[in-house]
Amino acid sequence: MSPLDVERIKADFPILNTKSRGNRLVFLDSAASSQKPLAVLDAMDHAYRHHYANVHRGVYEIAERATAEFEKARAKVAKFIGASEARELIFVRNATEAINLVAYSWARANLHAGDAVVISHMEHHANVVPWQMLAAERGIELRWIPMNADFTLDLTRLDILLDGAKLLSVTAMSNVLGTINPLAPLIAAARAHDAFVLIDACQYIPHVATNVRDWGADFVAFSAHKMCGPSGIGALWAKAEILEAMPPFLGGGEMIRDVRLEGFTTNDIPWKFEAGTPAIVEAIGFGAAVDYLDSLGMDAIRDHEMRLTRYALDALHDEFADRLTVYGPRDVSIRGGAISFLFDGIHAHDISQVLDEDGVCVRAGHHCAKPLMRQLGVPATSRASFYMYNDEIDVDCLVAALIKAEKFFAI
Amino acid sequence: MSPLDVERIKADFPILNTKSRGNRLVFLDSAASSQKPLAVLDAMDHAYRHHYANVHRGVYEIAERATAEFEKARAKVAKFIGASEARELIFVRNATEAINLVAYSWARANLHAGDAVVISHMEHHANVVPWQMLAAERGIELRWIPMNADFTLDLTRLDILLDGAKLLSVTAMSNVLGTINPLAPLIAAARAHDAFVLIDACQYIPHVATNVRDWGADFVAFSAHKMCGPSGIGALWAKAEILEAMPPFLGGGEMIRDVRLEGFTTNDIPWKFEAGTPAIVEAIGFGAAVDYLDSLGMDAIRDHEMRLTRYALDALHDEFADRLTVYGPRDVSIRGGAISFLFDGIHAHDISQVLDEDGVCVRAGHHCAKPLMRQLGVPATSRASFYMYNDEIDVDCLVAALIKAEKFFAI
Amino acid sequence: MAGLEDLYREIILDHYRSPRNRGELAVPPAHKTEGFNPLCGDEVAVYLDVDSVSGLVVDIKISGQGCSISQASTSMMSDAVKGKSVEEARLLIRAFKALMSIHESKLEGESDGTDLAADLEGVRLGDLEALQGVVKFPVRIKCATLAWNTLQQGLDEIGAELPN
Amino acid sequence: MAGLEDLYREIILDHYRSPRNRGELAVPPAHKTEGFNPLCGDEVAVYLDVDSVSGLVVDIKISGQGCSISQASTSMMSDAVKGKSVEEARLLIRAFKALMSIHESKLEGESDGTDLAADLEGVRLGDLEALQGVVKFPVRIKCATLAWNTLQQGLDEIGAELPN
Ligand SMILES: Cc1ncc(COP(=O)(O)O)c(C=O)c1O
Ligand SMILES: Cc1ncc(COP(=O)(O)O)c(C=O)c1O
Repeated sequence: MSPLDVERIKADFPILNTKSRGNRLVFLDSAASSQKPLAVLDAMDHAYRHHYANVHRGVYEIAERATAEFEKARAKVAKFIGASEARELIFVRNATEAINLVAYSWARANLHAGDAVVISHMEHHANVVPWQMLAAERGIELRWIPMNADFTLDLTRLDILLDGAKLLSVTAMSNVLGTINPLAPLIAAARAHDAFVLIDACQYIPHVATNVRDWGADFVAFSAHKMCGPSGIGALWAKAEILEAMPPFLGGGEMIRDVRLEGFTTNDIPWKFEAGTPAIVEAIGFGAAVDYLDSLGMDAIRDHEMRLTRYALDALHDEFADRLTVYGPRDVSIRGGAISFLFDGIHAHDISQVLDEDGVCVRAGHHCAKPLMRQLGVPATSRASFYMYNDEIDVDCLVAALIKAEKFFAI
Repeated sequence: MSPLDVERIKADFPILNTKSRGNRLVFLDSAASSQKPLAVLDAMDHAYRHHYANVHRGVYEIAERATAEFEKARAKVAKFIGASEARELIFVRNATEAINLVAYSWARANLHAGDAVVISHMEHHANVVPWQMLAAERGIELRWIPMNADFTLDLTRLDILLDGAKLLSVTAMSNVLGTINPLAPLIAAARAHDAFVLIDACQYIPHVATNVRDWGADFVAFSAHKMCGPSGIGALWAKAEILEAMPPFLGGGEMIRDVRLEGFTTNDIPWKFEAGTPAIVEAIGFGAAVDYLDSLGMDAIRDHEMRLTRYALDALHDEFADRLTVYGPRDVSIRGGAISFLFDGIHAHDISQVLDEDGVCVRAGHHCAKPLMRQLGVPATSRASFYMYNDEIDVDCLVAALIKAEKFFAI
Repeated sequence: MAGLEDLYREIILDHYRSPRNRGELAVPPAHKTEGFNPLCGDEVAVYLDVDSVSGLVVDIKISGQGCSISQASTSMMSDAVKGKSVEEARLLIRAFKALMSIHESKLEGESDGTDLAADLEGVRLGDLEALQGVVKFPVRIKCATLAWNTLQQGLDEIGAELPN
Repeated sequence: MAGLEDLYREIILDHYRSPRNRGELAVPPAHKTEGFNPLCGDEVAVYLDVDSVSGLVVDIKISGQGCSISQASTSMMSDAVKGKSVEEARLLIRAFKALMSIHESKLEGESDGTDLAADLEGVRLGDLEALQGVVKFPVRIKCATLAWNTLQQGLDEIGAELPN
């Protein structure tokens, strides 16, 4: 594993060579959505210019080509996450739709009043609201795994929480804290209680080599746009036999085998869950994105981000000491590169605004994790997050801009 | 209204200047999905290269820019269809999802066992299967408006069909027959029975100037990819007060106002129905597509397509007489540019295959309308369909290729 | 390009650092309304004591958390409406939204530019005008309007409760 | 680039124009299985008469509609399995799918190229090899395999019904 050549990588991303407010763009918001390398933009542009047509239904050359590229992209993404078969990978709009698909199709067919669903206090709204909707509709009990003071999950009462649970649905990596959750014991405990397992891998798969078969989960949700892919596409992975037993979700073209006045029969997986014209070119872009990630090597990416995160945590601490609180673990072996922080007495929104003056892009807000924010006792945090195209200089820019911001709001 | 300069238009579409199997690409499958002009490709590429970021949540410049462009696109598309407010336009993946959204949210909240939904024999599966799913789940009765021998809807028993109906859901233009349905009497009849109205405008909006307010429908569904826009995005339009009264569909980020452990409250429309990271760049491309259509003028497009369809119907009849059957009205004032046809004794699939040799792209199959195919008594048809970038030369190429195909399969 | 000084005028920072009318009122007789900015998590609670006879906002208190813009706007709003009639408060809301370039229910190209003038006619915004710089930072407009929308909702709710 | 002659060999057009074993069988004793190509609408019904003692496909009839490729493949399939044992029929199915480059459950890069040889070992496809040209037209592979998948399903269903 050779270390990343970040200078060369930066050159792969056109937007990183532009300016924002007159300064070099220092993009530190990849946890919200990553930037896209030229290889991805070119793959999509090329598809539109050379072989765009609706898929699956055309006999002519460009339709065949579009279909082949679309299905090749599915196989690539499936392989990237260690799936054993391409048909286990359903294309959806985003991780949110992936989780809703499970909630509408699998859960509504299998969960009944009194059953419990277990999630955690650090879930993104995408992994909260679908279950709250289900709970309200079906009388299902929603249970929450609490958090320790060190920003890890508190698993001491896990067995009690899982008692009577039909589903454990947790994030592999928190988008606020950066915390990587211990999937092995979580999944083992769920199995012991015969609960199914959904992993929200939206923050994990972009940054850490993943093998969903090794995890032993039943469902895995993620989005392309956080892993160098285009907007408008994501994926649900699930075991083939589970997908086959699930009722369809959206009805329409592509997902049927036959339609008569009296009713319809469903197509094979994965198409059974892909009603209507899919995000054709986005899938092709998604395929190009995992090619790009593979070309760098996920282990090298993870290694780079661990070092950069260590560097950033140290720099923040050295510069601001206790005036700045970091919400998340300090041990980079159990965390990703999303660093949430707050200055005493300065609102996250205002910090981001001042940073923007210097072209430094960080996110401010509740990061779609309001239950977690309430646990943390803050309305919002600022969050800087890294990807393979960030380096120490970016972190230095962040720190420099934070020094200015702190001055600006000094009382 | 000046007539279209098709030669200049063809130059706007990069793919139309490529070759297929060594021949000029003669693309006659726009009813499945249209090609994209440079203006749309450039708008998307530019967004990724200059102001890509997740929307709605960032304080920094490129996120503000992305959000502004995303919402501007919504306003453009809303204006293009004559909506009175941008917030009445929900971005979805495609028309299929738009119809499913209505079926899951509005219909499941408002329809009960014994209620009826009225559709027609010429619906696309997207406007059949969601209602079959609902019917099976809820004991709702699905009723079908039959078809006349001249490929128009038979409205003689409409009032009886609408008696006790809560929803009329029909296509504005058939993707198989080309038939434009008489929306005014259909909608008036539904109103008289207090039924809501959904219009599947997937084939209509790309080709005919549309004002959804004039229609007086409640819901209108369409897809960007059939109207020069990208794949991966479509829209549901509905009256604001209806959307506001509807329960949410997908749960997650963006669609909430607040989330607590005990439950969530929903955001304002349109965001209430847009859970998770939306198809950001696709929306921008969608906006660029309606700009492009506006620049040509929808009336000019319709006029051009009527003349071209007339020319094609005449040419097919002159050349093949009764050996070739056209499934659809002959009067171009009540039809669009999708022409379904069959040669006596030759399967549609085989025709398309032979046409492909000459770079002529037509679709073959059931066109996601199996109930209609059964009414027509055929397993499949070939379908040539036109858009603003097609001209008489394309039709001549079609006819020439059909002559070859007929010879090839001659017994 | 708009600079930070346009956004963070001194008077705004002053209201942020020393917010006016912070606190709570007993409910009832006062009325409490909560507002959320779904994007950033800011929350505000507006306590209104409206005299049903005189129609005056006799007292107003504010609690909640938010950025400098939302806190300053909330503080200024409370100063501006305290002691005013409900009718005057409504005019202020309309004028403030006009200042923020919010003309509801209009699709691009349909506005003829006269709305701002019309909405502002006869209304003195005073200090509030310091918030005009926010318009150049579209994402922050929601910060500035949160308190006002909550006030509007509160007045609506009180109005609905009143016998008429 | 593959030409039309690769796809439409003379023997294929011959089976298309004069399909073998068209018709129906009485059910029971025969077994009927329907297949659909969800993409193009082609339909096929396979009637199988399998002798439960000898395990031979004593009779087979075909009905349905489809393109030349699906019809020819169906006709050739019926000729190929008629009189064969169920076991031989299954080998044929496997060999035919291999001919169509279908190796199920393999992700790109995991196939080592030896599958085709292995699947074909000891199986004589005869006329069926004329369908090999279909591989170059990926969309048509489903046309060619429709009858075979339906046959497989039929044999599975019959197997499940048999006491063992
Ligand atoms: C009439 C009609 N309705 C619905 C659809 C479904 O559109 P989409 O596949 O984009 O969801 C189509 C397109 O195939 C159509 O032609
Ligand atoms: C942990 C986590 N889960 C789910 C999501 C939702 O992803 P999307 O908005 O792409 O659906 C996100 C991203 O915001 C996330 O960080």
